[in-house]
Amino acid sequence: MLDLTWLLIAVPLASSFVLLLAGKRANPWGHWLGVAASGTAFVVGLLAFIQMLGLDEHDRSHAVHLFSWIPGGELNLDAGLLVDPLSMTFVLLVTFVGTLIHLYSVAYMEHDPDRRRFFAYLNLFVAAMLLLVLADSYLLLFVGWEGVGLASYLLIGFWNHKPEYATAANKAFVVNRIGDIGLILAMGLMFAYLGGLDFQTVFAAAPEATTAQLTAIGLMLLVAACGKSAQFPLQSWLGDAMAGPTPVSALIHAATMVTAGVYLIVRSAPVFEGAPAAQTTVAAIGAFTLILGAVIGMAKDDIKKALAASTMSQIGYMMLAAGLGPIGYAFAIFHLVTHGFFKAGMFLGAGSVMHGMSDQVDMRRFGALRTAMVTTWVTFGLGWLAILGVPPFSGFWSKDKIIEAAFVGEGAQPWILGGAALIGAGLTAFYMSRLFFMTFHGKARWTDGQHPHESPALMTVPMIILAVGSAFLGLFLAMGDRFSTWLEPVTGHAEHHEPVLPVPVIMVATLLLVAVGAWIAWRKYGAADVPETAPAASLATIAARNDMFQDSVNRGVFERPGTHLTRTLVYADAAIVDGAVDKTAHGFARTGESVRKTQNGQVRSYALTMLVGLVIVILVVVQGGL
Amino acid sequence: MSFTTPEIAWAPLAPVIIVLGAAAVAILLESFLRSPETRRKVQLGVSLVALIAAAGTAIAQWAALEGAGTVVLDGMLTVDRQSLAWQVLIAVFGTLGALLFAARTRAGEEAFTPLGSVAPGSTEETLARRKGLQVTEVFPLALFAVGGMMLFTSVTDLIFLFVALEVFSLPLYILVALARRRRFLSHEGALKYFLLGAFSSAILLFGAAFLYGATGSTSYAGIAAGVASVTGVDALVLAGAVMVVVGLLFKIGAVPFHSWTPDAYQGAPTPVTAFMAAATKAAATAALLRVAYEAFHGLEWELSWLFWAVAIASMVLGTVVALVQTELKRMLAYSSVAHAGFILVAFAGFPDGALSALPFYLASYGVATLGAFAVITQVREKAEDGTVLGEATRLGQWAGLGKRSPWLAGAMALFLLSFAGIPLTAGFVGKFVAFAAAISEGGWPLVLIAVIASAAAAFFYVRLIVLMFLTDVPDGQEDAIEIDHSPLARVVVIVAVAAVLLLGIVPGPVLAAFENAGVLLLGAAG
Amino acid sequence: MDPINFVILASILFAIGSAAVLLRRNAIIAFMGVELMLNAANLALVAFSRIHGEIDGQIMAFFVLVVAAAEVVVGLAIIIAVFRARQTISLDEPAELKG
Amino acid sequence: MVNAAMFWIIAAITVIPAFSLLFARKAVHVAMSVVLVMVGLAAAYVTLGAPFLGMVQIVVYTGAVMMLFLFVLMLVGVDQREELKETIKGQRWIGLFTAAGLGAFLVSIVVRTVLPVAPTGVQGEPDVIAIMLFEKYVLVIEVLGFLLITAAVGALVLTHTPRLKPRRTQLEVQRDRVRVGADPVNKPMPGVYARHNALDVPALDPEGRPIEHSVSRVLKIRNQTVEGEQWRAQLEDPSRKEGDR
Repeated sequence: MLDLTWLLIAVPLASSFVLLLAGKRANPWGHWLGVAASGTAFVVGLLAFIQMLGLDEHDRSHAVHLFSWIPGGELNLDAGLLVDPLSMTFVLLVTFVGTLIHLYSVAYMEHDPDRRRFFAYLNLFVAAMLLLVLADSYLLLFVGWEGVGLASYLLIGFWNHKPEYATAANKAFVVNRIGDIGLILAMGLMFAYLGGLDFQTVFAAAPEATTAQLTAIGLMLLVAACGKSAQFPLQSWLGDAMAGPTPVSALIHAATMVTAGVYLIVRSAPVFEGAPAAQTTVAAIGAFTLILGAVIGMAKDDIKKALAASTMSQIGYMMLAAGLGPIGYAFAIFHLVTHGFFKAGMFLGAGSVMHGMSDQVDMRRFGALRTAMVTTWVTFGLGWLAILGVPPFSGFWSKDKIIEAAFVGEGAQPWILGGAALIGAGLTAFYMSRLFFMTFHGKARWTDGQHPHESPALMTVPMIILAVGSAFLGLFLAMGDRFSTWLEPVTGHAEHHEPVLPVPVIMVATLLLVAVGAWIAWRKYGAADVPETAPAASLATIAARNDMFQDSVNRGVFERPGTHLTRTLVYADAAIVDGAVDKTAHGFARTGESVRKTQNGQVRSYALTMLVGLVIVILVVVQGGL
Repeated sequence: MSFTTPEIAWAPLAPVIIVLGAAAVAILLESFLRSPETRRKVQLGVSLVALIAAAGTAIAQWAALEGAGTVVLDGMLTVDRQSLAWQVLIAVFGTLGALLFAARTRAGEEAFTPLGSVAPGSTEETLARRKGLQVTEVFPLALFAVGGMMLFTSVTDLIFLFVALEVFSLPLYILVALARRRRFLSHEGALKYFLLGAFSSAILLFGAAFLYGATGSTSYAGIAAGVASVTGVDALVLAGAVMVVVGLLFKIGAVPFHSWTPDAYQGAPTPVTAFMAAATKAAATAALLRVAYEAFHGLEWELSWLFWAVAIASMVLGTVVALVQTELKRMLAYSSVAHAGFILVAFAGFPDGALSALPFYLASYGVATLGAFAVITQVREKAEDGTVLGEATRLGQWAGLGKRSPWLAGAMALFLLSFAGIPLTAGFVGKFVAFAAAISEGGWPLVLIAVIASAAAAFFYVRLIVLMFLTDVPDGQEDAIEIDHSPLARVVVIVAVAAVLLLGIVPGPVLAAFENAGVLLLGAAG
Repeated sequence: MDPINFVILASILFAIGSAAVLLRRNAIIAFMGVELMLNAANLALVAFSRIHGEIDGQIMAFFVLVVAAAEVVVGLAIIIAVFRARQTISLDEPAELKG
Repeated sequence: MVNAAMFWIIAAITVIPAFSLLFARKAVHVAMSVVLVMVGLAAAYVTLGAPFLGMVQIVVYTGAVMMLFLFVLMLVGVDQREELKETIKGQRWIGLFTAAGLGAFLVSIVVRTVLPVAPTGVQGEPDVIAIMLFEKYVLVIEVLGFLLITAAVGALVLTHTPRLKPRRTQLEVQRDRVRVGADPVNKPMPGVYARHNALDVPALDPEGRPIEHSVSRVLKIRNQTVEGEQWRAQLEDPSRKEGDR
């Protein structure tokens, strides 16, 4: 079966083509073909996984040769797949969660006339994502990398009847391109310094390369990872990408594609081993983004955007772990898997809420949905407990390990990284609880004519399955260090290090912060009334609403500074990062316009341009050459 | 003084002879065949047969070639794998071009004016149209251009270089002036192209004169030897070399010698634009490769300035100006300027790899270009009374094309992705091998800029894709666009799509073939 | 006198010819400028031919002559076509293709 | 080595007329000046040991190419005067400066060059040229043939207009004329049968009535019918006899 792993890619790809080519004829059965393709991939992946389990630990890395791709010359590159525990983990995650989301989409997209096309794109995405994780060379990985970008682009813009959706799709593509430049440059550097692009050559040559070379490669890989995984400073597209249908957000922007950056970093471990500076940068970026994402999450009223910010923050945890070196790799991937389950589950829950609330996304218009949508409430609640890191749910097992690992090291680093991870846990508890309480608890703030109802079984079943995963997967995988042992052939054996604080202290501190965060959220959003419009930013307005806030201590200590910090950071995110993208584009356009004027239509001016050019080059070359 | 009959190795010249001979025969046919319709069919047949035969002969020679290749007539011309590779490419572009030349709209209109000599909008023009006249001379003219380009890729003598340059340029000047619609623009494009073309070829010639003066030879080998040995003429050699290179850069369309590109591309009938965008760039690149590697190898260090500066300027300017274009043909023209920059990146440091990378790059660029312009011929404006007008080349008119014709829009999107260098398209592999060649000789900063420029370029390619697929047809414009159906143009689109995908997914065989082309040229030239 | 002086003369004529292309709006005069540039190249070729004592330069000049004649035919044909359409041979008028 | 006096004469008759390309107003003047330049160049070729090329230069350039230029100039209207005032901002000065800079730089390059001059020059007699052309350069010659075909075809395509309407015979012309009711024969000339043959005196038909359209309209429009006034009056008033005057 391991030799048949190419089927994993081929089946969804073929199905995607069939759906695209068949046109309207495929409308009655197209979506089932999509589900079947994804399901087949899962079965193939599962069989291969079982076969792999039967192998000795050191034989679990299996190369599949496909064809000779770019032959001859210095760059002799074959297209091939690498099946090892790391890629197998991804295969199972992508195909399993993917299949559930396919299933969910059958119902969610039921009334869309273009449902068939949607499934074609979903299949295309699955194929590209599997290519990304199975590739045995950076170049082939890049093909998958661009493929998932393209598919996500098509899916974000799927509902193209609103211009801003197309803009969002465009922005996602462009920001991703910046990340792509990083990957291309990293490949160029590898080719120049390490003499190849396939993992085998690169990893074999990495120990011989100088630190500076490896640092350069590592930083370029980090740029790529930041673009794909929405890490600072390339995070801005993720929020906009929520314009796409919700299953897309669940699959691409929570469980799979956005974690490709983490995969890239972990996969490139041998490169980062030789480049401590790059590694520290990865951890720092992760730590910063996890706080930034959490803060943005506190300010969003759009349920999907709040979840997107949370994704950003959680991936920050993974990046932080990936930047810690061998002690963190396994936890990064572990958290990636559990996060894949609970975040996808929550996104599907959000979709279910929107389904029941006529596509309303403003949380200030929700409230008290727990009675109307019991299944959604329960499944979402399990996801919420998981992301909070409440034992014994999944998130506890993975996140707690990352926080512990962040406290390992010397000097100031463990305090900064560990502190960030710790504070992040508290913030996460606050904004996720805020989201949860605003949506399901408190008073109903529905707009007129809303009749919330539970979603059909086709939607709730995937949610239930994911919720079960959110609840127990972590425990199952953490028992006896199953997951770390499984990944050991790839990530290497991590020596045990003692954190700078005792482990129980960290654990208790984490849980305490989580409890405080959740409690504040309950006070403000669960027990108290939530205003139906967002409070305005100006101090005067807040003062005018003074009587609305009963707890003046709460306001003075937490609310006001919190609000301001939040607003400042969110504003900075919007103004600086988005602004930078927009301004760059604007600057390009302006330059273009002014250069364009030189093409004035006058042939004599053209001749003058040529002659001036000639005189300059002739002067420079002749005088410089002598 | 006595005359000795020169010994000419005719056999290696067979592809060129076939094309040029067919062109001459085709001119004769013009006077024997009376009916325009018959003429058109026969001319198309002759062109296709000749071009395919030429490509076939070149491939056969490739297979049969032993050793490095043949030097014809005392170094005037070298037929080796490098030149055969380019000849095949150009013959293929010519074949696809000829198909486009013959393509007609549903209403039976060609892309060319019925009569080149009458004033636009005059009664004579109407009469000529009514009589069903056709300028069937476009086929032999295109054959002449193809023949000239094939020579251009193989000549190893400055005299012959200049002559071949004119042989392929003159037909193009004429073809540009023959558009059926927007004839004022067509004339304008032709006039500008001609004047600037003549200007640049004069510069090339003056450079050739300097090189001859400095080294006493016009053959590349002689110049290379002269550069290495003769002293006291450094300035003369450098000035001559720069002027020759500038003349060729003009044809490639590199900044600041690019200004004809947008105007000629826009003004020309779209089939001509397609043909010349693909083939001229290939031929000029081939000639530049040969001149640079065979004649100016000793000047590599001095000329590197020129290549670096021009490459950067082309990439930046082409990209930046393409961003603000609203006319499709102009946008593609500026994108071709940027591509000229990418081509020149491979010249950084004169790496051996460029000899095999550039044929592949131009192959990928050429098929995508031909395909893209073929798609443009299929999207037409429609008047309110339902008559189909000229091509719809304003960007806004392409909004929602994905709904009108998903296939055509999909093909266009593929070509654009290939231009942008997205994986699994030919353009990606092309860029990859070209940049890899540059890196191997330390052209690092240049590749860095190239990568950033190509990422920025994705902006405007993607903008068109967004427009086609993610934007709705503007209200009230539902009937303003007609998707034409010309079987010949569709064939070109399909071939181009297949080529872009094949070269993108399994480039192996073609890359391996061009690998041979690179190694053997150096063997021949030393 | 050293024949290289003729090359100097050629350079001057070349510059004058190029200036004519830049400055003259009359298409025919601009075109004559190009012709002058070609002829300047010819003069340089012949002078170098004399310097090297080889005939190749003359042959090249001969070819240039033929090429220039052909180019003139095509160029004037285009100019006439433009004139028929616009009733002017000013180079400034056809300037709709721009930007 | 060449005669210095010869060089200076040639320099004068090439460079000075060449400046007309930049400054002369009338295109014909430019063309004639360029003819002079070409003749000067021919002289230079002869001086440099290329007599055949010199002759060809005169025949081809002054005799054919420049005449073609003149011909086209005549065709497009020889009196098309060009306003020398520059319309593109900066074009004139930047252009002149650049061209001058290019010239100066090229000259400086040539001056810097040290080239040994062959003691004996070549003599480009026709037979030498011919053998060279058809031995070493025979391929170029053959390719040039295609260039000439292209040029001819190009000129035809762009300028030749075939007969678009069927050619009409005299008989058809005549029939059409009768059909539209025009005069089957020539119109009478003014003054026919009249007493006076001034241009503004209408002809008389057989009945003695004036045929007004025999007088050119132009004369009436220009009010130039004064001279025949009295004859007209007489025609209009048949009572007045000739003898009355």
